[in-house]
Amino acid sequence: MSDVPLLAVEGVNAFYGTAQALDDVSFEILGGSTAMVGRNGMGKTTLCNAIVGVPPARVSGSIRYNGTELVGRPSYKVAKLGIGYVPQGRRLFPSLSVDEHLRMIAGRGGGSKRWTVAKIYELFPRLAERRRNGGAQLSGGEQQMLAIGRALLTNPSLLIMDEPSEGLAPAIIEHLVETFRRLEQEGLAILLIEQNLGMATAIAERQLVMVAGSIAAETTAAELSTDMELQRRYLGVEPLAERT
Amino acid sequence: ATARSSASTIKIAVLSDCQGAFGSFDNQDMAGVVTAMAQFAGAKAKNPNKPRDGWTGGSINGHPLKLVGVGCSNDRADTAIKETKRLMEQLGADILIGPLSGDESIAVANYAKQHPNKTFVDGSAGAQDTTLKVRAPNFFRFNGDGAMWNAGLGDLAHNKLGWKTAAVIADDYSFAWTSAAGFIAEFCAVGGNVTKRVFPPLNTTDYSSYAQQMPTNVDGTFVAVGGAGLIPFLKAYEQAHGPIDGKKFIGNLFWGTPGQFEQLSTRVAGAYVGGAGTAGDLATKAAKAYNAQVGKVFKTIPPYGAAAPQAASTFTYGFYVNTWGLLAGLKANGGNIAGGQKSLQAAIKKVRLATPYGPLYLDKNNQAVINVFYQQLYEKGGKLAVKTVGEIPGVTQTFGGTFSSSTPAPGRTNPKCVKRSLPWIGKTIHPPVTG
Amino acid sequence: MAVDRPPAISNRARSLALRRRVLLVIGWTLLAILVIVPLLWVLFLAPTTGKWATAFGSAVHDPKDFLITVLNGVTAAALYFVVASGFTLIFGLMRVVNMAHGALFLFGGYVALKLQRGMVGEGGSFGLTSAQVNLTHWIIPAIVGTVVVAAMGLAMQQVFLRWNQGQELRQALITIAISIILADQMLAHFGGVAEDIAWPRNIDTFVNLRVQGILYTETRLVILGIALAIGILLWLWLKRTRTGMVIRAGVDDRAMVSALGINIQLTFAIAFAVGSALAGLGGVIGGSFASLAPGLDANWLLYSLVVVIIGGMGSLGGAAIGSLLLGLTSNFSAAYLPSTYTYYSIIFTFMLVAIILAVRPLGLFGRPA
Amino acid sequence: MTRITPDRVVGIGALVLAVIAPFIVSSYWVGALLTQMLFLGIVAASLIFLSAYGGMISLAQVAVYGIAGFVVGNATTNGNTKGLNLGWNPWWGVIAGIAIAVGVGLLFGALASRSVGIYFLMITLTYSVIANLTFGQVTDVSGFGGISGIPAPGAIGRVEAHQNRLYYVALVAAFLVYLLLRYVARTPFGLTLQGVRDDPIRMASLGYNVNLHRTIAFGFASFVASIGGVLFVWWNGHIDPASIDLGATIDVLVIAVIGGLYRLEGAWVGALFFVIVNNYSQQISFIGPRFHTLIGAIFLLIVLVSPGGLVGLWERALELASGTHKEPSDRTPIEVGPVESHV
Amino acid sequence: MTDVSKAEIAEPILRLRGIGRRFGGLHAVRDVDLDVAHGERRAILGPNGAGKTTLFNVISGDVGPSSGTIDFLGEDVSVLPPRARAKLGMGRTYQKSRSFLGMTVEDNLYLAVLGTRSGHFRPISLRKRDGEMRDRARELADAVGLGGRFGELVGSLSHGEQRQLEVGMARASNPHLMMLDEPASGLSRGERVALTELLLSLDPAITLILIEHDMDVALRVADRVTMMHDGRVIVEGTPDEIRANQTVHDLYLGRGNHSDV
Ligand SMILES: Nc1ncnc2c1ncn2[C@@H]1O[C@H](COP(=O)(O)OP(=O)(O)OP(=O)(O)O)[C@@H](O)[C@H]1O
Ligand SMILES: Nc1ncnc2c1ncn2[C@@H]1O[C@H](COP(=O)(O)OP(=O)(O)OP(=O)(O)O)[C@@H](O)[C@H]1O
Ligand SMILES: [Mg+2]
Ligand SMILES: [Mg+2]
Repeated sequence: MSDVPLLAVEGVNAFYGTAQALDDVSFEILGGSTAMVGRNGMGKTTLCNAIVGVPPARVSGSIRYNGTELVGRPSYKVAKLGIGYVPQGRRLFPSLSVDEHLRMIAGRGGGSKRWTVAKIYELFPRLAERRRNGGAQLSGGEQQMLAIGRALLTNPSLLIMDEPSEGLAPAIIEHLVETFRRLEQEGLAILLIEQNLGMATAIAERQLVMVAGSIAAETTAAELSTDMELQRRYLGVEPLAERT
Repeated sequence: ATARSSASTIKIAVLSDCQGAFGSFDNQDMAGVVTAMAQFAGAKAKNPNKPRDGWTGGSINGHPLKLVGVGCSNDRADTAIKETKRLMEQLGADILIGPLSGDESIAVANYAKQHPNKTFVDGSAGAQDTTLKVRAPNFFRFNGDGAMWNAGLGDLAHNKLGWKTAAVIADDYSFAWTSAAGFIAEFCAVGGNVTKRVFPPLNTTDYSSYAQQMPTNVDGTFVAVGGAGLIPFLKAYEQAHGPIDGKKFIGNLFWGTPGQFEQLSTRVAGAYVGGAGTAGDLATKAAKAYNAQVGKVFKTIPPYGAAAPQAASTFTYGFYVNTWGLLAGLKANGGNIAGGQKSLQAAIKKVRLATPYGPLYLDKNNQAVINVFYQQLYEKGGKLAVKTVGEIPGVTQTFGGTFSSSTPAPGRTNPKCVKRSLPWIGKTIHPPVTG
Repeated sequence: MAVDRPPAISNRARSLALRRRVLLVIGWTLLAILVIVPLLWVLFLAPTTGKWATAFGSAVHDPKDFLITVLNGVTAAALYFVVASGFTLIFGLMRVVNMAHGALFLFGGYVALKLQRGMVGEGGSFGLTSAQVNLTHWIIPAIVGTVVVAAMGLAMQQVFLRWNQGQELRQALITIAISIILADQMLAHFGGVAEDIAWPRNIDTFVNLRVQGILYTETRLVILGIALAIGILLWLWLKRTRTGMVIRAGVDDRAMVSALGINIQLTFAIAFAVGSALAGLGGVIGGSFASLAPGLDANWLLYSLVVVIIGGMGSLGGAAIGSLLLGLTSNFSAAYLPSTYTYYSIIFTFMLVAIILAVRPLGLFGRPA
Repeated sequence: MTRITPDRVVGIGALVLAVIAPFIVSSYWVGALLTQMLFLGIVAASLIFLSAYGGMISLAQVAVYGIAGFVVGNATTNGNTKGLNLGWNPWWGVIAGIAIAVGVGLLFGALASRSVGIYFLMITLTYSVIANLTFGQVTDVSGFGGISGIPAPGAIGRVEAHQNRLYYVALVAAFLVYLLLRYVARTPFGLTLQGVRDDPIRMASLGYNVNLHRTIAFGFASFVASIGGVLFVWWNGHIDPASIDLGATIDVLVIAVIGGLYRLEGAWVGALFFVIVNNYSQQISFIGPRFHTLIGAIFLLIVLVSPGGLVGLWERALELASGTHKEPSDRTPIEVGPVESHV
Repeated sequence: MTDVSKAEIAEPILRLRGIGRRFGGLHAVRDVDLDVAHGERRAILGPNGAGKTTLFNVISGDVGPSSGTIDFLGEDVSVLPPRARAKLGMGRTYQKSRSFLGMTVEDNLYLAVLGTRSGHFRPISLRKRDGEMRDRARELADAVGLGGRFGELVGSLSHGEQRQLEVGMARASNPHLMMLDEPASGLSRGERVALTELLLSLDPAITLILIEHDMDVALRVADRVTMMHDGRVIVEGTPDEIRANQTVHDLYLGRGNHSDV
């Protein structure tokens, strides 16, 4: 790769009204997978929304994707640059059926046509069985699958996922981990927000820790899963030994 | 000279409509008022192309006549009350001229009752209750009511057109009931029989079911559907029963008012129509002079163009004759509005006018007794035209006792079909007309 | 583990079951009163004389007038559908309560009216009969009226509404304000007298239906045809292209649609323009069917609301059913209520809406998520 | 105990001004404008209450107000050409008017209680149309021309002669309504209503009877609106179907929104603004009869610049002054559940 | 203890017989028999779309069953509306948070406390009663870790914080039966540990049914586990039996276990 990073976040601040949710966040992604962990309410979702351009926070600073400035750009243009988004809480469209969710996006725009509706159904056979269900008539896990499938169909080169494992059964998570590893090898860059440390460390070697709106530490998967002190400091986990 | 300059100003307000169905006649209303002011009080129009701007100058016996405001209603009683309050109480008018339409005038007359120290003359409103039932001593009306305006038509239908039976269709509200009552009362009085009365609700869009049920086995049909409903009704009638035979139709003023009848197109040529106490094509000297007078004071009356042809509009004439009646009263008492305007009100009561459309005086309810005209529609160069064909002298509000303060107001079933004698039957004259 | 024994049926459950049964009985009785009794009345019972006399008597007594009333109802429904379909599109799909729909209707009508009179050249202030008007004199004004209103709707959406997407009340108020201004300006420019657009002579004729010797007016059948065409085209557009999906998704979650790379504002703009165009076209047809006058904007807005409410938002099929119910109710109540009560016919229409909404809060075809 | 905030200062100031108004402004202002402002504000407040706390934007408030007015008219007039002419004592008329209006309100509410969002708006709009048409067509109780000569109770006397009396009565009524609504919002009833607004399904699973709650809230708002209706007919002496037509319905909605749909004070602020604009706009000579265009433009402007209405503007000004900036909150009160389309 | 209450204890608190629920042609839940004893901690596991949430909805009354009966505390509640079941002592959370976004954390919890008590329509506040309920709300907020955000609008809480509030609201009415639908989802590791502690420390008289995909939480808390698949109950047993069961691994847990570290 050249010297231009894939994603460069520089001095980003975000506010909800007067409340500051992001405080001077800076980091870069050159490629591959990066995971970000942090306790509830630390600003992870706010950061994802800021990158993709989703309201309502007020964002300042600079976010560049392949050198293109994203801050202030409408989100549909951001998406067209090749950024796929799996938002927290799925945000499906209750008015559309599963099939419509996928057909609405399939075949739009340029880029690689790696993903098709059929391939998504192959990845999540469950969705094929429920293709006529409305977005709100799916079980929690099925919704999550659809949200992931929807994002893949935009054929992104950078995929941002905000807690994609939420509500998914362990076997599905396992399946996804394999899939994302494969996709990474095929050149997809991933920014993964996760509470499930198992999944986070299985997918990404590089781990960022967010505390109170800033990146507090950068570490590795191995370190994070073994260093109890680190976990306690940043994730509020009591080491098992200290419990009674 | 000193007495003159110290003479108190008489503050006058006008209540007209500039919203709603009659909203576009705002300037005609004011044209009537200003023309009378110019003719009888030496005033001048402020703007010869915009009557609404009012007048300058003008006085009676040294008392300047000042226009303090023009109210803007929308043919609803509520708005009329609100505007009347604004004009009388905020702008402090002594005298109100107006309003334009029926229910508004009932409300204003009721207001007048509460304010005996001010004087009110009607504009062009033709509700019967205003003078027959409310009977405010300080509210005067120099124009006719909806029933009076249709005098002569029953006589015409029965005795000249030979109708024995007739059907009636009218909007389902008080003015249309009153209008139909004028026809029914007279048609029945001379021996005709009304076999069916249909009252479609206001705001009906699709008249097809009503048109469908209009009987074809009667000698003729009287139509008092107005506003946005008349054209759809006629179209629906054609679609239900084929082309309209003008000789079998009589309409009320909605059919004959200049500015409105043109829209009906030649489909209704041949039909007789009731007027509103006016006859624009009258060839008498007085009528011509009136047209000329309006044309002298105003060049145009927007939005309908040249002024003189609009002189005979119900609205122009109504506001004109009422203003004239007021000025005649003021002249008679020397412009004295002191003492709760009692002397002015007494003077107005005694006013007699030789109007362009015949002589006029007030009855005991302050309601004018007038001459009424009816017209016929005909085709002229592919367009619809109207000519006056009959004049009925001395029409009174009571229709020979059919209506009084104690009889039920015109309604869906009133008046009943009763034979009786009316003073003006057989007295119809055929006045000379131009064109 | 305890043996299965029948659980105690509580008083609560029992009284609930009773209540349910009572409600069921009430529901059916109401249904009978509302549907079956009128049906029997119209078909067999309505008398021609006496206190309860109706205009035509029952359908059995006078099949011809009955059939004509049915036709009148259906063709009136077609007109309501044309006007309401644009409202459905905007209100149902985009959730914009476009209170200016009626004003747009009226404006489209006036544009076409002035153009027609200009083209025929008989002077603007005189009404035309169909004999003076040929097909071109109607079609060109209709197209111009439609296009002008589409542009106007688009401008309204771009300037005022797109910033407030999703704030339904605010949008409704913006359109109310616009309709107040539009109505006042139209009164100033087009006057207060009712005027109408003339049908072209080619279609202002009668068609022999060869049933009961009915000669039926062709213009009404043409309206029916236009309504069907519009219905089918809209259906194809929304079902067969992605636009429909994008609009619906955009209403659910605009930001998310955008985050998927779709320019939702463009789609909204197109939909709004089409919806407005239908208002304009409705105005032309409505102005030919009935008349154009100040105040009619409110009437047609109400009709559109009623149609969409009865049918259920966002459902074209529902709008069609809603129009039919409205058209039939208004025509039948005018013809088959006892003659001394026909003036209540208009109340009936709105009662219908209230009852339907009370029973089905989302309209006949509205479905919750 | 009570802090001095700009809101309080302005509020108390406004109240003091209202109390001494008859001594400082013309009797026309008091009798026509301010009295009208007070009762329109009461009706708008009932709408704001329903919308802000119950999430129900009701267009039936004017219908309910009209029902109270027509009942008072029919019950208390005598010797008129229209109406029932029962000739009761005005106070009995008030009781009957409010009772019947609340009864009808409860019925309306029960029928509408299962509808939410835009559907609620629409079903209440049809109520208002039905009320308007019913009074227009049923000539026994009114008919198109309406009922005139409605008397106020003896204590108030002839309104024309003693404009201040009705003004003070309306002022006291408005003040009490304001206190009542504010108070109720913080009681269990009010809080429950807000829960129903935010998530009816959750409320049901917590043990609440959602529909009953909506119905009772609607009845309560009808009570408030009917007070406005009684004051209206005393003030106007006349009521007809046009007093409660679509235009009147929209007027009250406009008042509520211009004032600010999220705060009760907005009702009277909006009403005052509305009344003044209505009264004075046509006196601007170059506008003349086109004053509706002006009114429309003013409404448009306010809705565009401030989602919170005039009260919202005030709040924003305060924030600017105190240096704390908050994004304008757009809690849109209508939230429609997504609807499946199956065209 | 009276005979009646003894009998009650012998009886299961919740008994389902033949419960089925169809959505169109889809049998989301079919023929489920389930007995839950007083004071039991039951976990319900199953792949996505197995019908777990639907089963909850049927028990709580949010959707009606297509077939079968539900007895709660010895009473047939199949036809009762959700509010009546809540009053009998059911409390639940939702998989997707359902809290009152326009109100503060305090008012949310206050409403949850008030729900099963009388006085919903009371238009006056009684200082003593309301004070007591507000104290209870405060306690609950502290218990789920939201003490610091007591006065804030729920709409401005993060996703995970709203999940915490869910649990607080389910506890508010002191229900006999508490049903939690994936309470740990969206919680960070720290909060999960806290949640587990909280559940373990619940009054043993409270019966708990738990849907959870996080085995660390589910298997630690539960003393009995039911596994659903395609709408049916296919395995039931203790956590250890479940861990050892091959079907459970095939259908649900997968080969390795990535559920967490
Ligand atoms: N719409 C909003 N309005 C106001 N404040 C908000 C809003 N959304 C989030 N916040 C606040 O911003 C902060 C960061 O929230 P964010 O959702 O980014 O956290 P998070 O790290 O994604 O948490 P979680 O793990 O719970 O999803 C929190 O304190 C939250 O209360
Ligand atoms: N309203 C509905 N209409 C149609 N199908 C539905 C509806 N609700 C749920 N389903 C279907 O029923 C099945 C069971 O759903 P349920 O939500 O009970 O699953 P679950 O076991 O809770 O799954 P998860 O673990 O993913 O939350 C799913 O396949 C879902 O698609
Ligand atoms: Mg988050
Ligand atoms: Mg679930």
